[in-house]
Amino acid sequence: ANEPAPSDSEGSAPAETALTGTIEATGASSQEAAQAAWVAAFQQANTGTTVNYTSTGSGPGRENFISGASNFIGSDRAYTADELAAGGFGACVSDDIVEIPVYISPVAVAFNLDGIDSLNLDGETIAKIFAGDITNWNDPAIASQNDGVALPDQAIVPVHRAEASGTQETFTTYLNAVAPDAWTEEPSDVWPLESGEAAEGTSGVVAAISEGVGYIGFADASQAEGLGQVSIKVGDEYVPYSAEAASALVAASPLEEGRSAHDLAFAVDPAAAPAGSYPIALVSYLIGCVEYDDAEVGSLVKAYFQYVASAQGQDDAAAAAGNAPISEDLRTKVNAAIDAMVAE
Amino acid sequence: MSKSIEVNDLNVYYGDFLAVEGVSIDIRPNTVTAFIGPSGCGKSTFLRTLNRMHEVIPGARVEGEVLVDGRNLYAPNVDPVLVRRQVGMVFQRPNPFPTMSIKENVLAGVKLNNKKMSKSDQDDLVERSLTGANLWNEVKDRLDKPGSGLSGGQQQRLCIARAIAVSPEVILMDEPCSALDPISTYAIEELIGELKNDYTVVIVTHNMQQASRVSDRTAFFNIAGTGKPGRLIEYDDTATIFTTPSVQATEDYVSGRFG
Amino acid sequence: MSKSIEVNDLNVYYGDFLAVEGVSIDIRPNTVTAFIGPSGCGKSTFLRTLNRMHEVIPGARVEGEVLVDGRNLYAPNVDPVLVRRQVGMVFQRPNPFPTMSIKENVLAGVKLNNKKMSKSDQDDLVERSLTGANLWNEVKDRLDKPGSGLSGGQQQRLCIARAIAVSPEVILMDEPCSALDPISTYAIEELIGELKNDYTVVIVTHNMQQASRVSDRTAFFNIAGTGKPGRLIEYDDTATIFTTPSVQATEDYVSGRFG
Amino acid sequence: MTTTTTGTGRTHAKAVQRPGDRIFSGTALGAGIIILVTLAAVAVFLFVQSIPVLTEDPAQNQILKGESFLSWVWPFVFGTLWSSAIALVVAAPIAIGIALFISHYAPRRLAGVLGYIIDLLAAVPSVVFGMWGALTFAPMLVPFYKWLNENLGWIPMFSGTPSGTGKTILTAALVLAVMILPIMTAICREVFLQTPKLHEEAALALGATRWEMIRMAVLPFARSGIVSGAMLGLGRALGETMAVTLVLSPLGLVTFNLLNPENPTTIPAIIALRFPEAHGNGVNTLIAAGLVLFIVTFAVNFLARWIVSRRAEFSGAN
Amino acid sequence: MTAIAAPSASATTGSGRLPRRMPWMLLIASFAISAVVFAVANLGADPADFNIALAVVVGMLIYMVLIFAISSIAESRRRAVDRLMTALVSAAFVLALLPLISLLYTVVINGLARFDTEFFTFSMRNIVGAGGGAIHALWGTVLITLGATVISVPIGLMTSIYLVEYGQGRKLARGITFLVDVMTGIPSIVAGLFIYSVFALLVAPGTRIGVMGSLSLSVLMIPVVVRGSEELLRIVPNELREAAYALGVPKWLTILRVVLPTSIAGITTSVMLAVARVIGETAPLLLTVGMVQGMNLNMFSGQMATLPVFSYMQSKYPGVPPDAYLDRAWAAALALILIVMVLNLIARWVAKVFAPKTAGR
Ligand SMILES: Nc1ncnc2c1ncn2[C@@H]1O[C@H](COP(=O)(O)OP(=O)(O)OP(=O)(O)O)[C@@H](O)[C@H]1O
Ligand SMILES: Nc1ncnc2c1ncn2[C@@H]1O[C@H](COP(=O)(O)OP(=O)(O)OP(=O)(O)O)[C@@H](O)[C@H]1O
Ligand SMILES: [Mg+2]
Ligand SMILES: [Mg+2]
Ligand SMILES: O=P([O-])([O-])[O-]
Repeated sequence: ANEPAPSDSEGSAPAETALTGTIEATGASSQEAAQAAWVAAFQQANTGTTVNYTSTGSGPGRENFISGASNFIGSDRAYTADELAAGGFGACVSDDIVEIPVYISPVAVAFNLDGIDSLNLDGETIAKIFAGDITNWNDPAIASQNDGVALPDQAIVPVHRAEASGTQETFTTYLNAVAPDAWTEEPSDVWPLESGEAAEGTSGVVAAISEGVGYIGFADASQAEGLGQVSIKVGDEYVPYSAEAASALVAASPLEEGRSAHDLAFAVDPAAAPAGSYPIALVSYLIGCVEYDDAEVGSLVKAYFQYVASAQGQDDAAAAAGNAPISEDLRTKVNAAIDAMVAE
Repeated sequence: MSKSIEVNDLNVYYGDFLAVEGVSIDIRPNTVTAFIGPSGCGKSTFLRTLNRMHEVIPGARVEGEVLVDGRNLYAPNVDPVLVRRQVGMVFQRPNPFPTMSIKENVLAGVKLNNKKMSKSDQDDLVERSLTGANLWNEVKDRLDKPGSGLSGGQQQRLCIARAIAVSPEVILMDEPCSALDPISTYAIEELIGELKNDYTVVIVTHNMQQASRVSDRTAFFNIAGTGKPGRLIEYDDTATIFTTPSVQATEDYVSGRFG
Repeated sequence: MSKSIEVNDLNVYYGDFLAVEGVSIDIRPNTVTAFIGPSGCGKSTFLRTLNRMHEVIPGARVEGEVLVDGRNLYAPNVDPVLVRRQVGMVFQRPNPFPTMSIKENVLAGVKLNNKKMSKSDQDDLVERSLTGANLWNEVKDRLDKPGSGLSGGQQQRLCIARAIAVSPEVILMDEPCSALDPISTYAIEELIGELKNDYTVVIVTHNMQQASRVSDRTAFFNIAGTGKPGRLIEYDDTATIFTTPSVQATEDYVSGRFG
Repeated sequence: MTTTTTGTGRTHAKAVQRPGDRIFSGTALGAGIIILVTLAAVAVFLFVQSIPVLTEDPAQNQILKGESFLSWVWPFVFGTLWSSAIALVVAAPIAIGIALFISHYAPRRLAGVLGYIIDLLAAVPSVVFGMWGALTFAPMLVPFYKWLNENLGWIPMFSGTPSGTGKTILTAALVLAVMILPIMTAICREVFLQTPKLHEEAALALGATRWEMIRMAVLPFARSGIVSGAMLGLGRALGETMAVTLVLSPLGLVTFNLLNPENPTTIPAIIALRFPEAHGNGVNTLIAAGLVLFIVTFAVNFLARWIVSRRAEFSGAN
Repeated sequence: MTAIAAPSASATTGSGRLPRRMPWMLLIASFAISAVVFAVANLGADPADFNIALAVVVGMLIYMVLIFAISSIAESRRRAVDRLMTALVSAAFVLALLPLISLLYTVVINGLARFDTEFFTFSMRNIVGAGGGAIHALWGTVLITLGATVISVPIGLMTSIYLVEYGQGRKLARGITFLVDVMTGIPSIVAGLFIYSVFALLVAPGTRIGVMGSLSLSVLMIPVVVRGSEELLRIVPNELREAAYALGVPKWLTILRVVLPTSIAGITTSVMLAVARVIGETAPLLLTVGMVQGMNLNMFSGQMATLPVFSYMQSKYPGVPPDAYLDRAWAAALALILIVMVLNLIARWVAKVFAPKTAGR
């Protein structure tokens, strides 16, 4: 019985804060698990508050923010320059908004082959596998990168997402960036090709890989445990996914030009991933107004953002969603952006 | 309480099909009148026009007059619902309301019309009607049991009790015994004999012996062939019809030469 | 083609209910035998045991013997399907197959055993059976029309044609005319008179006039009351039954004193 | 009743109308009209919301991405029809068999229980069917598909690389078949039971065996009922969403291949998949797909009625 | 006639019949053979349920072949066909049972893990990872389904009254009957889209509230209710209506006091079956009421959780550890199945116990 208010859940309720009220949020489904953790912790710390985060998908989220239906949103990408120029954010006083990358999650490339736990592959090979140009696991392109691994004569079945997905957009962005010759499609949240197996949701992809021998796919790293893992070639070495390696990628990426100081849109370029970083990482943002029409909401959102960006918030999410906590360096920038928000 | 019925030149149609043609008949008060005739000759059809029950059948309609004590049932502004309270009806198969107890069945005509009645008046009416239908002694201990638990003959008498509870002036019966065994039949025949003291009774029967046993007057209907309309052939005292009918077809029928 | 039927001490049950008790009767070949009696006395029930059609009704079963030309229908190893080919049946309500044409209806039974019948043999059989059922002239121009388009009497004769097309030895008829108008009834009665030349005919009828018109021998069944079993009361030449029956109940019944 | 006899007879009185009757029949009529209006509203709203898809530039459309609507939706129409057709072909004979078993073979006492057991299948929510299909049924079929592919691979339908997860259009169709079994069985059972005893006995009295009796009397009588049952089942299959979404690896191809990871998909599945992330005219595109589905089901219904009415002369009705 | 070979002397016995117990013994033998074959072929491998199912199927096939052959020889070809069809028809039934058993097994086994009190007392508010429950979804399902029932039953029932009692033979009635049939075929997701569009137009795009769910379920439920109650009103014997008319009861009172009470048990049953049919709908609710973590009992504001959507979302977006989410999904599925089954059982019970015994047989 955790209803109706959190106050009656176990006794260690921290001192009541002054914050009260409800904020509505929608957006990226990638953040679902993390948001659940954040919302739970935030509501417990601020017993008078309710945060409703519904994962409608990033696109509808961004629309809801413009229409004013959502007080803040999660989104797998920042607003584009054009969208910012058009402006008209419903809940905001002005078109000045805050965009902070607070959910960074490596995207693992995982496979299922009897007796093989890990493989080394470069971007080119991965692209060819998913494009359907490499169709068997004993293909020389794979064998040449994996000395000493006994690759079976087994057809490769690449798995992708059946629905539109931020993970998928991240993955296709990577392929397009590192192997533009092998992967000629534009980055896209829906799968552009008509080959391979499609599965719904991260869980569907993971299930397909774990059932299908010879299957390979990409999935949010937190869900990919227990499957064969691909280490991806960056520079001269093969890097397995890890939270640190993923946040290293973001940390090394430049901010997009021509944006305000509290609009931290990263121009992540997997092709330019520094040595030791993991090149496929989903960067998902929280987006809110600098100043809200309703000041009370502004205070709430600001407090929520502060908690999310805090070390505690990042650790809470990592525990629940298995994502990569943001680096200290990045946190400093993020906190600076949040400070720009107007509270009561 | 009993009334005379006068029918003038009545035609009954089902849609475009003329089922009964040109019937004129005078039914006297406090008599039992039997309608006999071969299957399909329109006995039931005609009977139903005497309380406008034919109107329940889509497409059925009449031309002509039916006067009950001089008032035309088919005059404009006559409410068929009220006609039926005046002219009750009992059907071939006993049809007590299955959701109601014996008592409620008897009171159905009163209660369904939302009439308020004191408890003692109700009990009174129930006893009176059931006694009138010769059923009181058999059911007085189980008035609250469902009516469908009775035997066929008892159910039919329950239906008669239900019909007389609304104090009609005429009671129409369409083959009331044809679904019953001989003993129940006998009970109903007895009852009909008593009913005529209070009501005008019209009964359709397939069974000529029954007609001769229970009726005072008999009407013989016949049909020239399939698709032809039924007609009233002869109408006279029952004794006359069964002994010295004036029409050959009647003689053939009652002597069992056909049908 | 006709056979005698000997029934020895037959009881028929519906579940635990004894519907017919202790019937013993000898039915002679090439006669028409009529079963009469009040409603519910078990005429239909008994008739159906003569070709094991009662087995179609869940819970129905018999005790006793039925010998057709000396062979017991209820011996183990006797296939009811074959019994029914030998002992045909015509029902109260005409029941031609609605999805079949007249011709197909006639051939329905034959085709079961003899799928590959030449076209001319088929035409032959259809004509012979329909002629035998006095229907040929009326339908010969529309053999491919659905059987349900015929009038009731024609449908009943079609059913008779269908029954005789499988060349049975006995034909059972359960009130074959009760749903028909007088003219159709007359046609069927005529037909029954002819059928007895080739078949043993057993007919149930409610109509005593009909029994006396068509049958050679008559069996009177009666029932002591609701819930009691039906019994065979008297079995004799039709003339005897209708004029000088030896049992009082028979006399009461045929003289119309009850039922 | 007074109103139903629109008598033209010269002495037929204009019946007295009671207020109770007028109010009651008016309410009843009103309820019927609500249904008409609802259905019209479904069509109109879906249509209005679909207009932008056809009039606006597909290049600006979130989902079409430059493709024309018809070429986008066509593979899904195909997938919908294809999967439902397979489901129907599989389910129809089984449903007829079950219905016969219950109506004419099983002992009467047992028949009710058996009917209930089959109805239980109808009681299972489709999302549960989907989860079962994905977790239990599809993996169960993998070895069978492999066997089919190895032994019958020369038939184009069974060629190619068989799926390692079993999430193929055939699996989806089989799940659909299981899902539509109860409704088809229920309807077939009803009509089988309604076969006039008269006709059954006529057949038996001619010396027909049980099966011959069924062929002579029951099946012909039930033909139109079977067709409408099948069409109702087909309608369910066409519109089924969750089971297909969860069980199928959907690529939206036009292929008759049954065993591969690359499969067609259905309109409802694509709507369910794309709706969560759809915004702007993307939503309109999906609604337009819904309109197409609506039209397809409507057409199927019409077809069923036409089939049923065609042989009315010989039908068992009346 | 000449061609009818059956010589009358032996006609009744024909070529004899198989002893009564023979087919059963054959059936047992066939299953035994099949079981042995599969046990041998499957040595070493673990006995997957697939093989159990296959063994059953093969056993039936063996039986069919055997009985057909034996009956052809010992009896007649017609008998053999009859026996074969009996086997086929029974096989169809068994075949349909296999998926049902497998499904129930899967759901129960997976669902029991979290089928505990916490599941039925907790919502997902402030729950991360394991724990929590579906009380909010349970309430949502109850409220939304109740809403749908409240909307559908009066409309559906009155429509069927119109069709049966007033509309006979009229064009409008035939039109309504046809459109009700069409409506039966409306895919559930289209019903969801319809309500979504209406509210998008009338209120605001993206509106998701409880009543929308009720309305979209009503679109699915109304035709089922109409169909069901129409059927039941029709089987009320005309004799009862006539009995009432003959007592001078007006038509509307006859319907209200005689026809409806007579069929009310059946109608209740059909309504419950209609509820059972829509209570598990996922797609339209996903579109129209969405999902929340906490309890929302307000049908007119805010999204609501429902069991089917809860189950779907938990399995689609598992967090860490995924098993906690999947277990909740299965527990919700099990709860849903149980609700529907109980509804079904009650419906049947109502039909049986309260059905009036109509006159006659
Ligand atoms: N509802 C109806 N619609 C059309 N025709 C009907 C209807 N009811 C009866 N008929 C026809 O009207 C004629 C007279 O039928 P009716 O039932 O009145 O005869 P009946 O004398 O009562 O016969 P029975 O002795 O069999 O009861 C018959 O030709 C019958 O077919
Ligand atoms: N299917 C059945 N199940 C149980 N009892 C039955 C069944 N059919 C008939 N009975 C009962 O068996 C008894 C004899 O019925 P049967 O129909 O044989 O009488 P009948 O003489 O043919 O009457 P009728 O003249 O009305 O046709 C009756 O008491 C009847 O209620
Ligand atoms: Mg009559
Ligand atoms: Mg009888
Ligand atoms: O987290 P997703 O956007 O890939 O569903």
